[in-house]
Amino acid sequence: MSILTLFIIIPLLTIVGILFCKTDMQVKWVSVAGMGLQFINAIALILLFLAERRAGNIAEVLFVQDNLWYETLNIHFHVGVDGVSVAMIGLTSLVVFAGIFASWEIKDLHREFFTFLILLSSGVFGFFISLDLFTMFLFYELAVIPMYLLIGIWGSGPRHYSAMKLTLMLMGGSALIMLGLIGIYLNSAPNGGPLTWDIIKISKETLPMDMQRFLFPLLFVGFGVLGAMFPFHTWSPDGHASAPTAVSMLHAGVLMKLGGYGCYRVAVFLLPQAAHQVGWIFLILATIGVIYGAFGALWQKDLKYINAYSSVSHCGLVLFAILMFNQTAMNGAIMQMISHGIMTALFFALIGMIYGRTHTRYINEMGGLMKVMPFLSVAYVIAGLASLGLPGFSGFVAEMTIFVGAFQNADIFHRVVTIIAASSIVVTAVYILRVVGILLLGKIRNDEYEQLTDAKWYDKISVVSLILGITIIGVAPLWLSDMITGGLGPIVQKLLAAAPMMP
Amino acid sequence: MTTNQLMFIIFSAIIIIFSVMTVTSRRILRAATYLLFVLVATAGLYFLLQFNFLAAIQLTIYVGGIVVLIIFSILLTSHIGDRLEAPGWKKIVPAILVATFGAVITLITVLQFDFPTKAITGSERTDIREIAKSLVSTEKFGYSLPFEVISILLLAAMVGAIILAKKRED
Amino acid sequence: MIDFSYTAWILLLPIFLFIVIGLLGNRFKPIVSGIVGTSGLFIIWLLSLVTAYKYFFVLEKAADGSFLKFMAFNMRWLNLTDKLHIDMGVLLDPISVMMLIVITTVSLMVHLYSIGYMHGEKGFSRFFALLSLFSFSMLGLVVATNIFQMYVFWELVGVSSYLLIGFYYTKDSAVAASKKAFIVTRFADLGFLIGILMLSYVTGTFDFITLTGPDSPALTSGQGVWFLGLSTMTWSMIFVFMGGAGKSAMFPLHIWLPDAMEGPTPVSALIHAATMVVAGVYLVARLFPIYVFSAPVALDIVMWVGAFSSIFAAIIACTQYDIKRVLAYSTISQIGLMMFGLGVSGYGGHEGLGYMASMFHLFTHAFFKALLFLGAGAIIHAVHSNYMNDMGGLHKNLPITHATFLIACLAIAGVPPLAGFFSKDEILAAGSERSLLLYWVEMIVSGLTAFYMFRLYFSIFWGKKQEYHQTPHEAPKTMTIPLMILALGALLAGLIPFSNFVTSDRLPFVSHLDMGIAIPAVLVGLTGIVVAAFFYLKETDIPDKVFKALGSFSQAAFHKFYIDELYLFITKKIIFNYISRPVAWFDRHIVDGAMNGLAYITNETSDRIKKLQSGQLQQYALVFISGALLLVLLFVYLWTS
Amino acid sequence: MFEGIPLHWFLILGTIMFFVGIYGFLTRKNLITILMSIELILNSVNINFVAFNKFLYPDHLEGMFFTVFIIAVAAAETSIAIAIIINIYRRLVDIDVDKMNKMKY
Repeated sequence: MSILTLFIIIPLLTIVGILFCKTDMQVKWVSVAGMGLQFINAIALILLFLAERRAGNIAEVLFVQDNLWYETLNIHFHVGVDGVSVAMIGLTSLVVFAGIFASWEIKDLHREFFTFLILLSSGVFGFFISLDLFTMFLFYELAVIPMYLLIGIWGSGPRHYSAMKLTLMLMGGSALIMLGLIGIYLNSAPNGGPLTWDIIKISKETLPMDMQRFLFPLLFVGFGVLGAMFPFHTWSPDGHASAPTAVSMLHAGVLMKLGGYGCYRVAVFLLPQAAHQVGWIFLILATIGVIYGAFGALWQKDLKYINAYSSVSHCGLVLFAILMFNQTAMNGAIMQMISHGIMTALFFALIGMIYGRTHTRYINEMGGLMKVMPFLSVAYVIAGLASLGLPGFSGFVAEMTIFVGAFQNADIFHRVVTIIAASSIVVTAVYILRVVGILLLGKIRNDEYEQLTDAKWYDKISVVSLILGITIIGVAPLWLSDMITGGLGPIVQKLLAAAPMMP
Repeated sequence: MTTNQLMFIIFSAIIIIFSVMTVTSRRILRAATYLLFVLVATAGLYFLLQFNFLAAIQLTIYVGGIVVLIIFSILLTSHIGDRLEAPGWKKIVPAILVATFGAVITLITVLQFDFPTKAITGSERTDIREIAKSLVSTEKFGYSLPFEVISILLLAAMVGAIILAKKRED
Repeated sequence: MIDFSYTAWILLLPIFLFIVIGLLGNRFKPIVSGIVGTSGLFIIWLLSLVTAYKYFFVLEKAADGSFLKFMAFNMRWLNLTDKLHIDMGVLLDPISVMMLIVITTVSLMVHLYSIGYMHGEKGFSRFFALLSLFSFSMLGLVVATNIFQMYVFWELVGVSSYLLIGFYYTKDSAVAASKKAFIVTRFADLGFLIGILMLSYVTGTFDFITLTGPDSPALTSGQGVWFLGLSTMTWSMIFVFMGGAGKSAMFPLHIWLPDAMEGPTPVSALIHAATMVVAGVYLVARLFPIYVFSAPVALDIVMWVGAFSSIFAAIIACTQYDIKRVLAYSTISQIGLMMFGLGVSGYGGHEGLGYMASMFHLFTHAFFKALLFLGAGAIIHAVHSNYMNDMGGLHKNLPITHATFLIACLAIAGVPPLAGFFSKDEILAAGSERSLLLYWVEMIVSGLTAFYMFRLYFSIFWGKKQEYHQTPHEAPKTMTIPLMILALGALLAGLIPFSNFVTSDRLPFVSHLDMGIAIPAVLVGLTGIVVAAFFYLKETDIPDKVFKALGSFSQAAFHKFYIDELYLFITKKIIFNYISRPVAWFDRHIVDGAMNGLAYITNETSDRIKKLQSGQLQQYALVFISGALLLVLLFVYLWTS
Repeated sequence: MFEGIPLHWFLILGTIMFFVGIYGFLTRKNLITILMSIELILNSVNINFVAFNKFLYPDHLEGMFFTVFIIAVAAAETSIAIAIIINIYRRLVDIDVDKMNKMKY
């Protein structure tokens, strides 16, 4: 059995463990144990992976396990990882681990909450390790559906509306994805032979051009919905605003990455010719998303809305980079996913903790929090600085890689969109500093806030682990970047091979 | 016109006239009575066609059973002498249209079709013994399976009717 | 060859200090942080001095006698493309070594000074942690081996500056000022980034040694006309200069610097006078060969922007009352002068006089401007006010501050033989060879400089006697000692034969004092002093009269030529109200409205359809029978194939 | 005994009776009268079965047996229907079919 299968087994065992728990405290600790184990497993995976690569193993994917589970449609449980997936798994385990601590003070129904949360995470893990399109889609759905319950039951504000909206829009995306995947399956053997869902096998083939042109928009839009692509991003502000802390963290931090990863792994990887042909449309949308999200965030007053729009901007950058079709930009895209994942999880964690104390998310009602909760405030400033791309944090590395990569496309169209997208870093600075200025600095506007307390130990674990994540990547990015670059080899070759077919 | 034709015309006239009266009468007990006439006339048709056994069944079950049941239920649910509310035009007009349209289509179809009628071989009366044999036979043209099915159905209907009609405990 | 790899510690030590003080500072008494920070910086200072000594005097020279330019230490940080990669390392050449000296010296003085100045402030150890962070960033910036490392540290100094300006975070004006500083420089950095991207795309490298070396790819590539008649290389250099202009507060990106004075005074001295704000000058100097050979148009822009900023800021400085703001405008003016020096310079030997002079001025300016700020800090410390109207006649109360302040004023006014005289004279000499108009402009600037500095000096230390709440008294030793050391620097720094060390082509040359320029310059300076004395030595109403006589011009100058208002208009009105707000509205109502509309339509349709299920049995039957009949009609009669 | 009567006559009779029943089914309000309409419909079908049996396949008894079964089913159906009707009447004190729309949507 491959180490990867553990990533699915551990959450499931944890859920079983939770079902046997008697008290809420036990539920929490079982969750912590399970997700801590998962985290350790992820680190072990990264180390093993690096060791394998260093030992000269140049297979496209490592730790493969392949079991047939539905013969009629040739569906396999086929798992394996390359550098990109390993990086995404590391991100997920970190965010989930922090998310458990961030939901320490969830109101009621602990058992159910943690069950769904961990179920969701197992879906995400399964998605990242799958090499079989069908199994991948299965896990994708597994990750999306619990979100409805998590927001609908434990959310705040207009939670039913938000949960419904989020789920419906994501389901709409899923429908497109399913069509696209079936389309790929039916065309997976253009030169005869049995049809297959296997990504690696399909990637060796060239699908018929007219099919590609039909399937690429389906898949890109389908995954783009989850990746908050303009104009399909509106579930994100409402959904995040209503979701409980840990769910926001997981959703923005990890689930939205499923979209980007899917665009990269399925849409672009399997349909490179179509990507070259119609990618420019989505590039325009992504660029709009980048700048639009930033400007949208500028005007918001609710902390979660600000962060949701900022996510739209940052995730737009991911799609933007993927559509640049070169190794550097794609590397940046993956790093941006990881960086944004940790960063935005940190943001949502902090917002949740602040909200738990002040019971408001409107920045105008708060002020001067630095004085009463220095730990949270400093962490917020760090998150903000990371978000606006300060060197030393992961955001800088990712953004710079993206921009340098994007600049390698020398035609005027790509130049213009790159400069537009790059200008978002200024707007980002504006809205981040606006929030920091109003929320944390200045005088305390509400006398009641003088009594508030700073972070508790579990808050601190959550926050510190995430900050360490962004800092380690930000200070020493080379290993990560090289690991991702290794995984990008096949896709870049495919794209290069596809390029001459451009009109 | 032979006697047969005359008999048929009389029976069918009764059937049609009383059918129409059954569905239009505004006194429900009268409607039930008209229905009785219709069913009796139908039995007459069966006699005409020499299905004596069938005619007997028609008389016993339909006339003796079903219609009596209907009349009982009428007595249970309505007051004698109550006139039914006349249906509104909104119901009558579409119903007449549909009925006429359907009748016309069916008649056209039926009349156009040339049925391969066999030569009628005089007065062959069906023997009750024969009926009984084929009813329980498992051979070709045997009806034991439908017979069993119907039995079960009747049993189920009986149980169902009792359950439904039973007064609730609450 | 001497091993210089220990210079990496110059970088590592401050960040280590930052982490230690930042994480553990609150566990101990505040003073411990101060002592740890200061002594740490002392070690760094020593290391820098040793490095400078070894570099200039011990290290062998290249074959042609020039100073070597080499990487003492370099490691891969991030791979980007096949060719492009970001390294982190230490580059040693004359200007970076000179900057090491400047930064560590001023920083050490400021550390020492801060122990006294910040005494008893809340967040004392935070202050020292941030100072360490700043020192780290600034040192990393100057020793950068490649332009991207420079950008990395460029951003870091920006954020340290942000954090330090907003040190008094409960004060709204400080918060606003820090935000403004960060955003304006961030905007400029966008230009820098685009410049870097273009430059690296064209040349395929970030590396300074490759870029500025004799075989630089910048010489050959990117020379074709690209946009508006200028080559790619020119555009990229203009963009890079935009970054430099932002950091160095050149017109029109200067607006953040005066506001940045909201930060604690030692911060103003360190960051906003001596070190960070000259990063732009340093950047242009670092890429100087590219500017000269590949993008002369961009260099002209540097010259014009520098010249304009210097006169512009000098005029405003004459009208301000907040002493720190006067000094801030003076800084802008002096940096403009440095930019001007670079802009008029050529490459190599005497051609490169402007370059040498600019670096020289940067060097001397660091001393006397830091001294002025620290002196101003001592004064503010004594009288608890920033406004010169609240001061007067302080020369008796604050003798040491007075003496050192006077030295700094004389130095900046260009009175021989103090530091400012030599460096300014060289810039003027270089300017006169290039453009007579701008030469005279700079002449006027130096007159104005003398005037406003002595306006400051006289109104603070002489002029009318003020009634103070409590008698101002001299600052403690930790504050006066740095003042004296810096005063010594301001006195003597000019005597260094700078052209022996720092030149455009790293070849020493001999520069002479040009009497034809020195004498008028000194005379102009003295005139300025005399006028200031005439106006402000005794309390008179002459200044008011002059101010009124100049009418709207002086009003405009007093209001800083309304640049702030213009910016406010653009940002608040246009960006906020006409872009961001409509975007938010558009998102809520159009994009989201479309999604909600979709849901609404679905809902509405189902609502309509569900009415068909009326529960009316006969209606169902009617529909069923009609349907069945229609099907019969259709299949039996109409659709008979 | 039925010489001289064409098959068509029976069919015409069945058709008319059937659609009269349909008309009643569509217009009557009282549940019992609707039940009676259904009986009419069933009866017309029976006539058809019997006639076809006699005219087309006089050697077999299919039509007759169908009729017998239909009568049996009709009896079962009527008994259940009346049980339901009485039940409804107990609850609503009315057996107007228009008011029986509780299970809509």
